[in-house]
Amino acid sequence: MAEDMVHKVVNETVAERLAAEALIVDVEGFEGPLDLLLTLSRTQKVDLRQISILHLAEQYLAFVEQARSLRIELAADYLVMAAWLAFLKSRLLLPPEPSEDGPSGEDLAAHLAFQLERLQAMRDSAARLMARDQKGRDFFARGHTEQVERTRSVTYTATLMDLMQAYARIRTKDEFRPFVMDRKNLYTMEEALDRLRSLVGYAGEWTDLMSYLPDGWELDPMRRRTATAATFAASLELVKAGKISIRQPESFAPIQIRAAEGRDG
Amino acid sequence: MAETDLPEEESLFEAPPLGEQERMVEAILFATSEPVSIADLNARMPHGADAVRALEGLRKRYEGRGVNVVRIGEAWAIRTAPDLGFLMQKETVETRKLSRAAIETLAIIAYHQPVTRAEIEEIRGVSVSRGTVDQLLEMEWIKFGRRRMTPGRPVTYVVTPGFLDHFGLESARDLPGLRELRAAGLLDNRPRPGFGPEERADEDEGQPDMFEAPPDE
Amino acid sequence: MAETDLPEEESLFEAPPLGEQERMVEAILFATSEPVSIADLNARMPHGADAVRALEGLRKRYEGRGVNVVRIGEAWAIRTAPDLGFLMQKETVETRKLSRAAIETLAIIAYHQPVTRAEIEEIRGVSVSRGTVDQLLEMEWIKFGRRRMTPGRPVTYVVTPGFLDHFGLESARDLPGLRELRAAGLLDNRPRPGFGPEERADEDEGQPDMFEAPPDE
Repeated sequence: MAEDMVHKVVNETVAERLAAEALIVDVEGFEGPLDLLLTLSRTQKVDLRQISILHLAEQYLAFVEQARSLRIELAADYLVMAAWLAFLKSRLLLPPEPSEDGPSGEDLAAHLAFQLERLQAMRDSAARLMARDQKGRDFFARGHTEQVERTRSVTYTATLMDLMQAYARIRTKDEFRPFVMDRKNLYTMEEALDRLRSLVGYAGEWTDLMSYLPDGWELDPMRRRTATAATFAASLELVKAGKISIRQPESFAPIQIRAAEGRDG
Repeated sequence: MAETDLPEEESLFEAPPLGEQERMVEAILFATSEPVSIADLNARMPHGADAVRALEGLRKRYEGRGVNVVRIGEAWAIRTAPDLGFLMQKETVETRKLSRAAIETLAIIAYHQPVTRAEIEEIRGVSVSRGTVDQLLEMEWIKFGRRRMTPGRPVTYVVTPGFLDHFGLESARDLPGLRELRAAGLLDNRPRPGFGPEERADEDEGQPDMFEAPPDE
Repeated sequence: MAETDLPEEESLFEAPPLGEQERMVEAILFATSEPVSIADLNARMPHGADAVRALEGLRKRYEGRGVNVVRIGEAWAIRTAPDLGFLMQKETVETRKLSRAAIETLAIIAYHQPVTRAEIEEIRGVSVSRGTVDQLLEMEWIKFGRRRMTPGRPVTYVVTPGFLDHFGLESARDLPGLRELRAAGLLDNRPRPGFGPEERADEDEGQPDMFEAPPDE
């Protein structure tokens, strides 16, 4: 890949041109510092596993220096890599300080070598992949495809967006929600009527309407509410039919009922 | 390659063997959308090849097979054997949008799986009809999961690989979370408190016993 | 779909003879240009048919012919023999030239999948432009994989069946040189010395900017 890079002659003087030729100047041709390092490493003419990282760091730093002297602007990441390589170089050259922790220069160098080898391996793999037989170029799919006849069967479908919107809708309280009775906790007027009819005949004296609530329903607030409402409505129904009398001594006092006088109840 | 117009027998280049010519005709007829004329075949094959003979061999080879080499006007093509036309009929099906109840139920199962019917009803706030669940089961988008180890041992529902496939998901965990839904403007309110999927594994109307919990996957 | 576990001979409907099943698979594969999954084949064939066995016979039958029966992931298709590509200039469609960045990114995804964008950038040593990934997604050669179970839950990329089809691969395991690369440790996710795999993005001791994890998507 480095081969098809443009070698740009930047300067006029012979000395500078010679210097420029020693390096591949066109930074534009590189895909980042790692790519540049990989290209520089080829000048060592050894297997990537044998490469001298110290030497490579020096080559890179020399390149950056040269680029500076030629007033070529380098992107920030090239400079960051230069700083890091300068640090690596010092670690490789100086004996490690006993107090210093962190990875050794050798560890860092080995990792850089690994990165270079891995990048090269991916480049090679990409080339091998693209060299494979490819559909539409080397082998071909069926040119004539048959229309499949329409038969009426229905399949249901939905998109991911439908799914997410549905979920969002459910989890959003202010959404309209169809009104549905909570059947388990609902005491209907019909039920209350049945119950009252069968009990009220025994009620010769005024008795609290609340005593006619079905067993257990007075415990849970929600159930007590629905049972009270249903029983009250049923009692009004029975008053209307003339079966019972109803009274409330004062506001918010208990409501009382009893069987209507002179009636068979 | 075929730079000369010399007749076959005088050709400097030997024609490929007949078997090879058959392969060539086979590939051309397969890959070309329109029927191909003899002249076209000859023009595309190497010099000295004889499309008529190769076609004859190929036609014999495909006799009685699932596809046949057929003549269409002045040209040739490979077509499905007429007796197998019925295989080409099943495919197109009318697609309809899932009902709102079904899509909501499906969404809850996808986000909360494994989830019992009672939990689905709690989250939706309405009861879930048997038909809705059956439809999703029939579409093979949901299936029965393990039974919940709670009183009544209610069955749970989970989504299937078919569901993931349809929605292009690698796993149900890849569904956007509530935070992402909210970021996308699909969700405004905070989730209702106390909605841990495990917290309310109790009341259920008791699933029919015929549904055995399948082994874990 | 073979929904029953009954042995074939106990089925109420007798499955067609294997030769007949081969014809059916042949017809279906010829009729479509896209790969057809085993499940689809079984769904379209009569009850009791066994597409896998039929395919095996059919594949042998087409060995060395002008067209071949090939496996693409979990699906099957008929494709022309690669050595006959020269006959097909007419059919060749000019494919968009992929950039070097796109080709490298594709190779990295294929060999390292599932792989996050940060990992691709770490391997290439440069940031991956949105356009490169978009182009590969649009070509349907890559798609989103599972999210990584690491902080931020980044999405991963994997290659698609369309990728396998285009490059004539049965599965991603058949990528050229995959085994050697793995043996050489070049597919390992080796953290930088002194950097745990997770905390890489925040520590900064001489860490070049280009390796910084990109914002999540």
